[in-house]
Amino acid sequence: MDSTIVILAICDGLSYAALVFLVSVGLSLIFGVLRIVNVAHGSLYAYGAYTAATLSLLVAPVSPWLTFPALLVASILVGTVVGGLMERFLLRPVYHLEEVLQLLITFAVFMIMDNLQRMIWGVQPIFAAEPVKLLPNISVLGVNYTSYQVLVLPLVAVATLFGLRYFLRYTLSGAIIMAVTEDREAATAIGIDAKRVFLVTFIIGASLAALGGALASPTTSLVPGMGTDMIVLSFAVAATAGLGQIEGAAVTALVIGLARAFIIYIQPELEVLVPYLIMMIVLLIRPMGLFGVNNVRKI
Amino acid sequence: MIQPITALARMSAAAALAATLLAFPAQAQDKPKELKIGIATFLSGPASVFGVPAKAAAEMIAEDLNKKGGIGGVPVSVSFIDEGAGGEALVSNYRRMVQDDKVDVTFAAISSGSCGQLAPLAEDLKMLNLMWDCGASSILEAKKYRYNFRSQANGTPEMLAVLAYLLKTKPDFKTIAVVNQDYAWGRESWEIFSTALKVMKPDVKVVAELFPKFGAPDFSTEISRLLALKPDVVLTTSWGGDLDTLVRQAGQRGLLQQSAFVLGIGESSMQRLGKDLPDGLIIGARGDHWFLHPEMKNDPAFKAFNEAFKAKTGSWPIYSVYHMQQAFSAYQGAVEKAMKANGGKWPSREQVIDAAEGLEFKGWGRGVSLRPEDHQGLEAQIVGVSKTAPGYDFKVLDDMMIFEPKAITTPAGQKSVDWLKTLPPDFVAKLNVQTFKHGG
Amino acid sequence: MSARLLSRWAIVLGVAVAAIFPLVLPSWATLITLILAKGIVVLGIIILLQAGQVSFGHAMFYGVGAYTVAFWERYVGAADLMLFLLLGPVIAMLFGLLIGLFVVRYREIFFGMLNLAFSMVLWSLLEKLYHYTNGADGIRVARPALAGISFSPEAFQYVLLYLTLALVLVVSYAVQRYLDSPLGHMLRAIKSNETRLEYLGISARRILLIGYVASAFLGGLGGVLVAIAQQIATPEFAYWTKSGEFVFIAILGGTANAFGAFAGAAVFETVRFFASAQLANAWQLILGVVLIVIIMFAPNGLIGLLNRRKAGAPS
Amino acid sequence: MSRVLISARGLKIRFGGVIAADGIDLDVIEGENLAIIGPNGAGKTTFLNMATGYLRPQAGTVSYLGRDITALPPRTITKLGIARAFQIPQLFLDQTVMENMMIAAAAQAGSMSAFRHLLDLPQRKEVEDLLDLVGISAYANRKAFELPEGQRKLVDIALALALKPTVLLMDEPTSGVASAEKLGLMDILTAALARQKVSSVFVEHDMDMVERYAHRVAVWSSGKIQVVGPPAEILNNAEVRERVIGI
Repeated sequence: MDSTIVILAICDGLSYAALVFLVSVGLSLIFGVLRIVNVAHGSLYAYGAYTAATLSLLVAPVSPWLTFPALLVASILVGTVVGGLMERFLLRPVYHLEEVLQLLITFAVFMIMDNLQRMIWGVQPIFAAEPVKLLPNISVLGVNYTSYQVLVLPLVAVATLFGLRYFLRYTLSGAIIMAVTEDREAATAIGIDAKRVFLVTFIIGASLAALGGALASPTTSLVPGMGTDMIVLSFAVAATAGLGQIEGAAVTALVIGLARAFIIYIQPELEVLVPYLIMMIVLLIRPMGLFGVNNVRKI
Repeated sequence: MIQPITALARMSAAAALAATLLAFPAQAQDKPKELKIGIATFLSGPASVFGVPAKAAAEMIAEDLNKKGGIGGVPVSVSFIDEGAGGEALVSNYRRMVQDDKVDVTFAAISSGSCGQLAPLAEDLKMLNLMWDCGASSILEAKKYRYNFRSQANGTPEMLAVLAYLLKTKPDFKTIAVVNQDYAWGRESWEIFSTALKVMKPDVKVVAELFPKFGAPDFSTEISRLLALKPDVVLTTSWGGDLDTLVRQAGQRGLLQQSAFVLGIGESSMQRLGKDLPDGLIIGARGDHWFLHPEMKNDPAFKAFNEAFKAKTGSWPIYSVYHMQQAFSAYQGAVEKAMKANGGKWPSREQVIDAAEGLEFKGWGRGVSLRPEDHQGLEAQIVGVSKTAPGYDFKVLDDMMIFEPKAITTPAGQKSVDWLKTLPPDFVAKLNVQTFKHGG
Repeated sequence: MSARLLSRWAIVLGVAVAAIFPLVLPSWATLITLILAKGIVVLGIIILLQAGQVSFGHAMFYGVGAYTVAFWERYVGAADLMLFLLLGPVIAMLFGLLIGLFVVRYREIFFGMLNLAFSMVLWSLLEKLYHYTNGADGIRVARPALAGISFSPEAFQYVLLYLTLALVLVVSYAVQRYLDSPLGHMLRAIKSNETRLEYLGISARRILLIGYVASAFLGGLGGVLVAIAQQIATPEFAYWTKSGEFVFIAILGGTANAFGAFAGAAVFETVRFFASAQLANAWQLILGVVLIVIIMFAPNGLIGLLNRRKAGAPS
Repeated sequence: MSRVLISARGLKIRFGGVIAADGIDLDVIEGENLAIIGPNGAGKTTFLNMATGYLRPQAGTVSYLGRDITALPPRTITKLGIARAFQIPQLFLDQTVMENMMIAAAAQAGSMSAFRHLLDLPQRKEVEDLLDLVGISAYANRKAFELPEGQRKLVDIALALALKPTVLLMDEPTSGVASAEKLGLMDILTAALARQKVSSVFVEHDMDMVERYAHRVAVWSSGKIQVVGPPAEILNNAEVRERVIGI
């Protein structure tokens, strides 16, 4: 395998990893606090994408540059409205029930959202590529890349990573979220309002999923079922990283992104398998995931 | 288990009643009050880009047909089942359609997967079925059916026409790469294309065979690889969102400019891609139809049909719409032919089938015929290149060639791939076709 | 007690309806076969739920069962239905054993995730290895003979229905016995207190493995039946949404005992069947809402509802 | 001549900064009831965890009848004859008391059937007797989570007894039991132990209990066994009184 391929694969892997990271870190964050695996996370990704596209097409005539803020607005909108409503009215009532049932609720939401999506945006592919077109192409070893993919996406991902780190380490609400993540009982014992933390966290997580979708929207056709595969992929990343692990998600997303890119160059047939194989190997060796922590039950 | 089952019992008791009330046995002689047409099409999932327009077309055509007095004086009614609901629901619904709703004919289906699943079932249920859109030639080559017909061409002539066009217009390419969806059509179409290519141009080197996952959202890695490999020609028989994404991402990164692209069935994406589709790409129409068909475009009925469809759905018809029309024409043709044969009396299903064998009917192109030996449809193929045209905010077909079905369709009783291997190297040179300019 | 009695009547009635009903409406023979076959798979989910473990990849065994038939017919040749009914579950069981040895070391979400991963690997392979599996379109399954006799299509759908019905009765009985047995109770003990289980000298992993293999067996059996009823096996059989459906059905019916599986399957399939027939583009929506309503207002599922209303506390 | 059953040598374990055990040497002798007393968080429970394989000591060994069991998991150690009752009762909450007990009995008898009904196993009679003995037969068919704390405690101990152990390790058997019932409970318990010839170790805070029921007392504080001896002697040891009992 010559050096060209290596460099190209890295470029491709980066942009892919960036999207995967955004989605899976949201999933991971939510799990860390609510102890719920949100099956509807992929749908939030899809809604983020569709909403972003809709907004972009709306504002593009005014000024194409407005499409960039549109992406951001879309993700926050989806995260807050859809995510907020979902947590408040569908998850909050079932926190006292078994985990299985909570999981199933999100599965039901997935089915509903998937269906509504078809009703709202129809089945014809939607495409809003303004942001990509605005930025110039970059040539790497004579191969063209859109700077949107090799620069914007990775930068946003890195920014998000550090933003989250800062938020969780150095702000009060962040500290509270961390506290709940690390020890729910203790945190609630010292009088933290779990309800509020849950809501906020879920909205953040949902917004991240939506952001992933929004950022993907300029590069891809939006079609029914686009969220369905994303959810499983982000599961794999989150689990491999260790649920609730922010940095872990970043590293894992990178590993999976690069591995996938290389495989497409070397043995394209295996592409789809990569994330799951990596996940299984990691969990075989580290049951709690790369960065997960294992704590013994007190008796 | 009590509640659901009793509930279920109630529902279906009702259903049973309804069935008996509604059932008009389409036995010989006695003329039914209406002809029920059950249609399997994609109402959900990616392939609904074909299914939904086709559904609209079916409703439109049925309405229009009834205005004209229906088929053999009998009005038609259409009902639909969703191919997107998954294999199980599809089969169950098909059974319901046939056994409870007692439809007189079924049009099934779009995906070769569904056809492969429903054709044997139709045979079991002795139900006349027109495979109205699915392209896999193998279905009718592997097994001899009585109740199943294909009212349009299949993958072999479609690919062969595209290849012929490529060889006629860009004869001297050395390398080719393929990017197809990873499912039957993507694989089969490439098998047909590459087999024929090997025969006619053995020196061409295949530099990459990429089969990204069906519905893949992102092809940037595949594109990088092609940009690095610099093949002379890139073939893709993808469709729907996959094709849109591929073309746009390739366009954004200059791949469309670097290599000559062949979009095997790209006609269905042209209106969506708009200006993102550059000029000069080779595009197949999956048959002898195109809303600006060079021989038909001045036919008032044809124009009216297209206008009406545009008014109803907001876009011009794509091939699945014309295939739906062909299914209706085929059925109408068969019934009326059978009636004639039956001395004007209403024909039985078996008589309709006998009539269908060897039937010649007209869709919105040159005539189509149903080959008696294997029930394959014989239909011409239009291939052209994309071109900017005044009055349209998307690219249209130019330099169109219409390939007659005879030469490019696998003879009855042969398997496509074996037949392709027997083609002479000068096959394409021997094909003489007319070329039509857009608007010319 | 009367809850038990009630369930008895429920079974009798259910069996009666399943047996007689299709004679009225032939097209229902296959649908009811599907309901029963899926119920068998869901039994497997219910077994795992006893231990508090939810597998989001259980469809893989369903897929293994289906493809056992498909591959056998494709590479070995036609065979008797009896052989398939034996072969499918056994091979699924072997898969279950292999994968089980790995996944029973994990609990809750990790258990679910790993099962998911394994099923996705199987699914990807079925999709990708086109030349062996025919990819996404799947492999057609021919109608097999039963005990050497080959039937007409019409006759066969009834043969399959009654055969399935018989199998349902057998496996339901076996599963109920299993759940009441020491092994079954130890399985439930994993859910409530694994530590104590270990301090009784019992290996929770082994107990769970037994349950896992049993559920794999049931998954395989269901897969064989559905593949034959549908006359096709596709990668969809192993896709994660399918696993979701099975868990869905389990919760819908109620996990308290074996009958919930079939109650759930009946409701699920009927709703989907009618929904996709009447309002083709809203059936997921409807099912989703049904699920939410059930979870919020009847967390014990339909069976639980039944017992609660008619006989107080669920057994 | 009574044997040494469990023998711990040089057990060391620390959690972060806290040194729970810093070279523990302790023997459990056949036929005795050994009480372990000491301030809260001194590491008494940690000792039970290490002795039953729930925790691995960072140094030192635990042996049972001369066999090194330091590295063995709880279930293996349990099978060898060391049963354990917990400070917080560890029950199968959504199963009935009878089912809880029958599971233990089945485990003890190694009857791992998948077809026989749990409640029809031959061990049923013994279990009923055991429930009588501990005085909770009345609760036999109640789900464990329905029981008051005190009764759960009894079930927890009964579960351990159903295993017919050689040694029973108990973590504050009377905590959570109403003080009026404590004596009753301990009488029943010690009687049962005596009848079944079960030696026992119990961690205890209530010095009356220790005085009444222990044959030997080990004082555990700051990670070490300060002193071991007969209750009378230990409980009157001034240092112990002031450092452990706090008088």
